Amino acid sequence: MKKIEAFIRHEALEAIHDRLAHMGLPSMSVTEVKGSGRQKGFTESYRGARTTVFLRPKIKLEVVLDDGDVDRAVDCILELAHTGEPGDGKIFISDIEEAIRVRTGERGAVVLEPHPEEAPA
Amino acid sequence: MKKIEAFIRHEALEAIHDRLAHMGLPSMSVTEVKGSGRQKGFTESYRGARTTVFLRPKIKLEVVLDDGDVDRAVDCILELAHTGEPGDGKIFISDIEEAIRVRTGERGAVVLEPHPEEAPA
Amino acid sequence: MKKIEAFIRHEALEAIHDRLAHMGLPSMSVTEVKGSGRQKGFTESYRGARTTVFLRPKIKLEVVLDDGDVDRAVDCILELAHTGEPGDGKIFISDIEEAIRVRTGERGAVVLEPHPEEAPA
Amino acid sequence: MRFSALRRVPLLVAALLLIAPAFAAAQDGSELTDAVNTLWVVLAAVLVLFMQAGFAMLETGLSRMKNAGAIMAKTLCNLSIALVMFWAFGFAIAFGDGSGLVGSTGWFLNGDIPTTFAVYDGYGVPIEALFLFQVAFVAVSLAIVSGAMLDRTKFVGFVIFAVFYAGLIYPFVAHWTWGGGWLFEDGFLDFAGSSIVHLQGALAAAAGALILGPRIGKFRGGKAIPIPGHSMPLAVLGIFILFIGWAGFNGGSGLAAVGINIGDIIMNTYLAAGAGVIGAMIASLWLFKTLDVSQMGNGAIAGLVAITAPCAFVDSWAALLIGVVAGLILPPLVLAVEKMKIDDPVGALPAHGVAGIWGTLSIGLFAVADRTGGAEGLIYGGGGHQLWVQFYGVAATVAFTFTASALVMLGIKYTLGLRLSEDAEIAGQDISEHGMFGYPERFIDVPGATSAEPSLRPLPAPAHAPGKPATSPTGATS
Amino acid sequence: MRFSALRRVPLLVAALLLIAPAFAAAQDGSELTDAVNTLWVVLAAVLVLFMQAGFAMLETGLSRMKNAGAIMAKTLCNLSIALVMFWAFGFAIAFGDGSGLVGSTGWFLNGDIPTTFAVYDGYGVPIEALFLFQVAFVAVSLAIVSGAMLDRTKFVGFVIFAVFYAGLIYPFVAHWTWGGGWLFEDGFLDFAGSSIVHLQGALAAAAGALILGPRIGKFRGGKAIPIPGHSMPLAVLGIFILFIGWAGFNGGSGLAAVGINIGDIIMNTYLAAGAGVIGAMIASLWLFKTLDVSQMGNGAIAGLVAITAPCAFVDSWAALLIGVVAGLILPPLVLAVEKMKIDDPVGALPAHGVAGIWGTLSIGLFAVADRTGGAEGLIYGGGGHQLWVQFYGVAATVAFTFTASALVMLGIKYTLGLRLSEDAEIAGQDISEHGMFGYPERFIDVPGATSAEPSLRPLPAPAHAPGKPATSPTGATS
Amino acid sequence: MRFSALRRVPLLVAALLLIAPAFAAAQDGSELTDAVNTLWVVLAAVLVLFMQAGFAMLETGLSRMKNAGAIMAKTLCNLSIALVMFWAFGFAIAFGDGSGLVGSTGWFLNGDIPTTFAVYDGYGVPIEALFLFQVAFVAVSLAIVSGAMLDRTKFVGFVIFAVFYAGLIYPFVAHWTWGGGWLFEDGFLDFAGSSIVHLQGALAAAAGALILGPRIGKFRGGKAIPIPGHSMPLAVLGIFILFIGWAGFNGGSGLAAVGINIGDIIMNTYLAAGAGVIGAMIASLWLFKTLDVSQMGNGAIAGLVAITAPCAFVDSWAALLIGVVAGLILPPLVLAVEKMKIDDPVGALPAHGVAGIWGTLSIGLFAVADRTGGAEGLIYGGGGHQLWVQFYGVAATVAFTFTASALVMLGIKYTLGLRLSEDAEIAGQDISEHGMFGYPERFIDVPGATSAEPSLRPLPAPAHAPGKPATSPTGATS
Ligand SMILES: Nc1ncnc2c1ncn2[C@@H]1O[C@H](COP(=O)(O)OP(=O)(O)O)[C@@H](O)[C@H]1O
Ligand SMILES: Nc1ncnc2c1ncn2[C@@H]1O[C@H](COP(=O)(O)OP(=O)(O)O)[C@@H](O)[C@H]1O
Ligand SMILES: Nc1ncnc2c1ncn2[C@@H]1O[C@H](COP(=O)(O)OP(=O)(O)O)[C@@H](O)[C@H]1O
Repeated sequence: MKKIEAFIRHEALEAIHDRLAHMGLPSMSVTEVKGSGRQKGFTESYRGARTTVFLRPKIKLEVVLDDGDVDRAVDCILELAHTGEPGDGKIFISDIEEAIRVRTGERGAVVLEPHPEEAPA
Repeated sequence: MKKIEAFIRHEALEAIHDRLAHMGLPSMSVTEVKGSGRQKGFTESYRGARTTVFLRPKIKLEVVLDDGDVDRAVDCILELAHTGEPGDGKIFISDIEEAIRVRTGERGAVVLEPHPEEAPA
Repeated sequence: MKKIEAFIRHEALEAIHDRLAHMGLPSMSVTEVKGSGRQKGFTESYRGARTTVFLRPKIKLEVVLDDGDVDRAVDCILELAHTGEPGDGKIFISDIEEAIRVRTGERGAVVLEPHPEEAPA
Repeated sequence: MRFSALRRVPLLVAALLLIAPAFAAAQDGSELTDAVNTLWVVLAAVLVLFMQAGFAMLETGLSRMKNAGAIMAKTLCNLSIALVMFWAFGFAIAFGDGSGLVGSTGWFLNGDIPTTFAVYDGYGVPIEALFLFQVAFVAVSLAIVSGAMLDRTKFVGFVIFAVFYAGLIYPFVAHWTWGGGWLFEDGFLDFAGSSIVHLQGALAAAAGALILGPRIGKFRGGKAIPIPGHSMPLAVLGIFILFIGWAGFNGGSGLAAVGINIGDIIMNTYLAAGAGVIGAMIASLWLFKTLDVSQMGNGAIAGLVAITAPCAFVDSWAALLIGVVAGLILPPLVLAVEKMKIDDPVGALPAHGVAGIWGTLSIGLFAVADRTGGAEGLIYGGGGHQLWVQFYGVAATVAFTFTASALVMLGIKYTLGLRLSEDAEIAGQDISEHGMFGYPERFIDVPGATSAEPSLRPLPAPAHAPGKPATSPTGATS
Repeated sequence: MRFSALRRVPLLVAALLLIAPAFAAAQDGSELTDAVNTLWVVLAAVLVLFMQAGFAMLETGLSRMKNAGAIMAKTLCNLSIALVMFWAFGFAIAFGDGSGLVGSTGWFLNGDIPTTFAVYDGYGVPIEALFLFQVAFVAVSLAIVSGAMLDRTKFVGFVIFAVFYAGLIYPFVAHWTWGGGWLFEDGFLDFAGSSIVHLQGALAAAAGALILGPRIGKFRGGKAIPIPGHSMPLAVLGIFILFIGWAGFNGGSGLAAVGINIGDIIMNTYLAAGAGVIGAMIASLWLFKTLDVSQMGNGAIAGLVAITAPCAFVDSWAALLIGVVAGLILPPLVLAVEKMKIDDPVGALPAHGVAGIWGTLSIGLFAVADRTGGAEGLIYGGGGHQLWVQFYGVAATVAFTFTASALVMLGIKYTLGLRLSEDAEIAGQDISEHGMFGYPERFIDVPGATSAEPSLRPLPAPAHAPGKPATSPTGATS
Repeated sequence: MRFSALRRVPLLVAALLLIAPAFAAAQDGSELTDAVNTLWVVLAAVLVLFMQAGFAMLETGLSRMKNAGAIMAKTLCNLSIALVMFWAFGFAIAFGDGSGLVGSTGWFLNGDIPTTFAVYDGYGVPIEALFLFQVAFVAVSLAIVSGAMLDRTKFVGFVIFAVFYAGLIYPFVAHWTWGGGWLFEDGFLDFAGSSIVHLQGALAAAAGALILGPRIGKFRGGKAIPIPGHSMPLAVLGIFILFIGWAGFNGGSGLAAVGINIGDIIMNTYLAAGAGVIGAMIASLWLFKTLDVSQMGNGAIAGLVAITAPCAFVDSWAALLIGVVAGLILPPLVLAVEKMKIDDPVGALPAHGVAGIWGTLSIGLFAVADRTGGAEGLIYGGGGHQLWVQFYGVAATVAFTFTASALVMLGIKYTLGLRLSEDAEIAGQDISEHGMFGYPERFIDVPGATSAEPSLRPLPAPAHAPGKPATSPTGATS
């Protein structure tokens, strides 16, 4: 089982969530973070004192998936989060040893089974 | 060493924190996240325009533990976060290669040693 | 590739960010979390009802690096986050299997290459 | 334009409880004097109506973020109901001519002062201005009721109670006192309404709090869990607005600017407010070991509520004393209310209820003969008569208003339902009853670009999105 | 001190549209009467100026956090421009003597009332007090315009429009009506400005919204995406402040407290406001199935705007009717505006535009002869004449103000540019145009210690930091 | 009721600095005239008291979230102390009869106007109304002091200073000028208190800022680190409330509505405010390259403070000039203050100090003879005499108030301690001194269900929790 951690722009979130839900992968978690990278900071001036702020509001998207679903999920995120400007973000993938559903106590890959793909409207 | 990442409801946090502290595992980190899963979204209407919001406020609990403490910690979370309704959340376990205490520079499992269990009041 | 997760005090962030950027490692993500550990809680009283609050605002710093840069980054954080008081925080290191840059689609360690170290001013 | 063409010499006026003897002489009945008095009554009404914003800020500041929007909707709606119901029925019951118990003329404000609203004859103030002034008091009383029923009352349930309260319950007691009813005949004194406005509000609030029960999570294992509000700045902004409004509340209750020393009345009011804050600070430090901001604010309210009845009848040192006592007893009362397992989010019962009783009774102690036109307080050797009248006036109000309110609320409870469902209360009234969060960006951060990213091209519409997903809600995805 | 030494018997006054016949008799021209009238006009001006705080809170409450600071700056700046421009030019055009179309005397408020501002002769109120009162109305109208252009208008662009609006566009229509111009000659009635202040504001707002286009992300795939504000408490605090200000807005428009029943005017005003809230609640429940808090608030505004023109001319039952209709039509209108792809963040077009028209026309229906000194509404058998005058008065205002505003805005668009750049709009006006977030701790949490850590020693300056990094911004690291 | 039975012809009045010559004629001593004047003085007092809410919002908006609650508590407490101390001692020292230096009659407001407070003889306004008006000014001055000592002053430390300031320091200078003391004898003019209220406040603030030193993290490596506030909406709401309050502040200082053109005074006041905003915008654009919202707000304050002394003595063009200069010099002064390593969170020193001096001196330049009853400004050929009197009046105030305040503060510093401990300052004053956060849900999100979860059953009490944990705090777990 794998965890995808994607640092993306706020604007990309809604499209990615709907596309993943549509692909049968509705379960994910989203966190407000502040990130810095190659994107240049913006200047902030308060009563004459100027500071360059490097930390920008970003969204951290965490999706834990069965190994089989990782590639199509990563492609979906790459496609919808891309604007071509610095600050588009990065995706990191790491291993998950165990997954448990609190409601039923189920363990293992069954917890991450995707729903059948919705028929297109 | 292992990291437990538990996505749970706000209401469960206080009980879990107190029980874990009581079990000698007081060290943890809590983050406000928004999650979506099988739980149905709620409808929000603003001046007639209706949208279904899928992302619900959840708590992400992160506890890094020595391998020996993982099972009793997971059981504690499972017991106290359970309501039987969709949206109870999920627990993921991943491997941690190194742990360092900033105050002393100590490294390894010693950093994660649980306190002796408090005697019951 | 490795991920450094450091739970530190708010005050340490600015210095760490500037030092890491100076070392050619500007890319990082910062999250507001609330943590509990050996640091004693503080008492809060509202209309006579007193509660001890154990969860204190902390900063979670996440930096994904190539294996070679981990040690100097950890040393930098250890040095700048240290005050010697309980609550200084902890650093956890875990393995990252894949890293992808959204803007270009590049994959692997190249995504995490540090910039050349800026010449001191 | 309803100008009472003929102005009888205001014989009745001199005996009226409200007006110091000097007043009669000043009313030379001139057009200009009436205009000046009317101007002050209208301005005072505006100041008291502004207290709705004060209550809205105080209540939302002291409750959770997830109920912020609902409190705003409720306060707006209460004000509207008070305006319409009091115009239609309430004013007639309160100030129309009728028996000692209830007025019965002047529905929909029809009729002239001397014939339909005899109690107001001789003031020279048009009936519309008097209505504005009195309806503002009804809205204040209603806002006190909702203060103790926050976060767990159905919107529609409270609307129905508001209709009964503004149309029926409040006007009854108003008739007994200001309307020239039986309590007025017995010499009961309450210049600006410690009992009529504040005590009544607190009694209905108590009925509500008891019938509703506490909020989820307020009491666990017999202990009161502190549920702090979400913004002290908003709460204390509310308290400052109430502080300013009280100048009209007390200063305007003489219904005149000519012949009454409104400066003296308002000075007494604000000295008591200052003393209330200092009293609450001392008690809070002594009891809680900290200077609890919400208690200091409520101390100001308690001081103001207590001085409301005696403000025109006592000397300034007495005003200070009344205020400091109201402030001192507030924190212990808050603890007592919580001990009795009553959930009172903004502390309405101590600040309006007990302080209201203390203020009304204090007339019996500190009233100065030449200010009340006769009645003298105990300490001036006036004997216990006035105190006794004040006492049974309070007792009558407690009995009537608590029972009437409880009956109406129980009626609502067993028909439409008064309490919010558990889910709705936990999710917060904003989203469950109003479909929208009071602080939208706090709970949802998706719609519309919200990231502060100076250098970002708008996202190209996803060119090759597979067919429109069946389940996508309206408008969520192109 | 400009006291009009000689006071001619106010012949002109009797005919004036504003003043009920009774007024002439009361003005016995005494020094004291003038002082009382002046006091009320000044207090009314203060109440209407306070509405700037109301609009600032309403607008920021209903828009995103990233634009909160910019709205504050804009409102402050609008008020300053209105003050200076109306003092210099606007007042002369509006209330100076001149043709039926435009006034041309009294620039920089120079000149005495009988000679330069004949329209104000006989009121006994000094010109400075009248200026204060009228400039407050200009500022209200200007705030309405910016309400529909939120989040996407360049600061400097709106400043230039404000100069033209306060100096030229508004004063023209004011001259036609209150300035004794051609519409006044035709018997057009508008007591406090439903058309002159609110309709004009909404027309300029419509021009702005059309020229600017919607905010990024507002319409996607033909659907209107809800962009909720960020704080209902602030928005409804704004509405309560507007509610209080309206007592001066309508009550003060008679420019006198002696001889006018200001209580009646303000009672009508507040009955209509209450009815507006109730109307909007009913429509919101019926259309949206929820009690939308922002709609209830706008319902109060719609009721207040509608009663502004007829407040002194109609009976209280008519005031309630005018208010409830204004409230009922609001929610459907908001949907219609969104259907027409017009992005109107605070609902200015329905609440000020349509309600303004409805209020102005309602005089033609419900005007009571002895209140207007002659003109009678349709339902009293006064025939359609007055309604026809009201109609073409509104038509003239719509034609003039929309075109004039559109021309000025297009001029700005093709010179300095009216709309914010995409980046600036997405990042929020605060950081892009004012260099600082409206809610700094929401977007940056770094500078200065912000963590709540009772037991923390200040960080030792990093002793052996390698040489000062070249790229570090000023002041970021020691 | 203290009506001065016999009203001597107000000989003294004509010479009084405050009153334009026309005033004497108007005071025909009638009961009604007195009532109208008293009504305006009381309303003005209410407007100035409302400025406490303005300062509370401005100060909390411009400081960090972790100190929001403490500022509310401080402002409430300051107002209460001012009320009680000025009633007991301050008023007697300021306005009681006595030497040129200090008044010594009328402690606890005992005594009649002609015998104890001769300076107020002839106005016809009861002493209580005058007290209300003057105490509001003390509270404003006190709020300015705390503005520069935010986030790092012990609550109890400031309380003690407030007692000395309201009871002793402020009353002294008030006696020299308004109390008929030596500066008044020399012909020193200050209509509404640029020097007495604002300059004094800024001087005490400067003493405090110097003795306390900067906040932790404000200056690092010789650079001033910007510590932005947390809410521009609240800050600018505060500025609008101050703007409205200033109508009473300046307009009421003539202590009469009859015979004084209060419209002219308030028009001058608001023209200067508008000019102040425009001046600050220009300077901010030029110096900082951005339209800093907090500077624009402070520009309005600087304009208002500057016009406070000359508002009744200058023509409107001069009012605009005084305002624009005050606005222009504000941003550079803010930089200068930061360069001098003084930490002034809300910019009190430039906005109240320097603008106060400029306003007081401007009388020497622009005073119009027939407005001041004699004294003429430099530009009208009145020579430098008035300017010289204004100058040494300011100098005397600077010397006295700065030293007196510094002495008292040092006294406090070396006994109880004036500055917060490092830990308390870093954790924020709310939690360390008041035991509760100003924004509870921002710092703790645990108690009570806060998640917006419409479909959640309440958690079953953990049935088999092992024995009650010893360390669990009271109430945390059942
Ligand atoms: N190595 C990293 N570790 C943690 N977060 C990162 C890392 N690199 C990027 N991020 C996150 O991704 C966001 C975008 O990174 P950035 O470097 O600007 O993108 P790009 O490299 O495509 O220009 C950052 O704001 C940060 O939140
Ligand atoms: N695969 C996942 N990856 C990341 N977060 C998840 C995942 N599954 C669930 N979550 C988190 O857990 C919360 C509850 O998930 P949900 O699917 O509603 O629970 P259940 O599956 O028991 O009904 C979600 O809101 C989300 O925050
Ligand atoms: N085992 C852990 N798992 C997750 N977070 C932790 C853990 N230990 C510490 N933390 C984080 O680090 C912060 C400081 O921990 P604390 O135990 O007070 O430091 P120390 O052990 O040096 O006294 C905590 O507030 C918490 O956010």
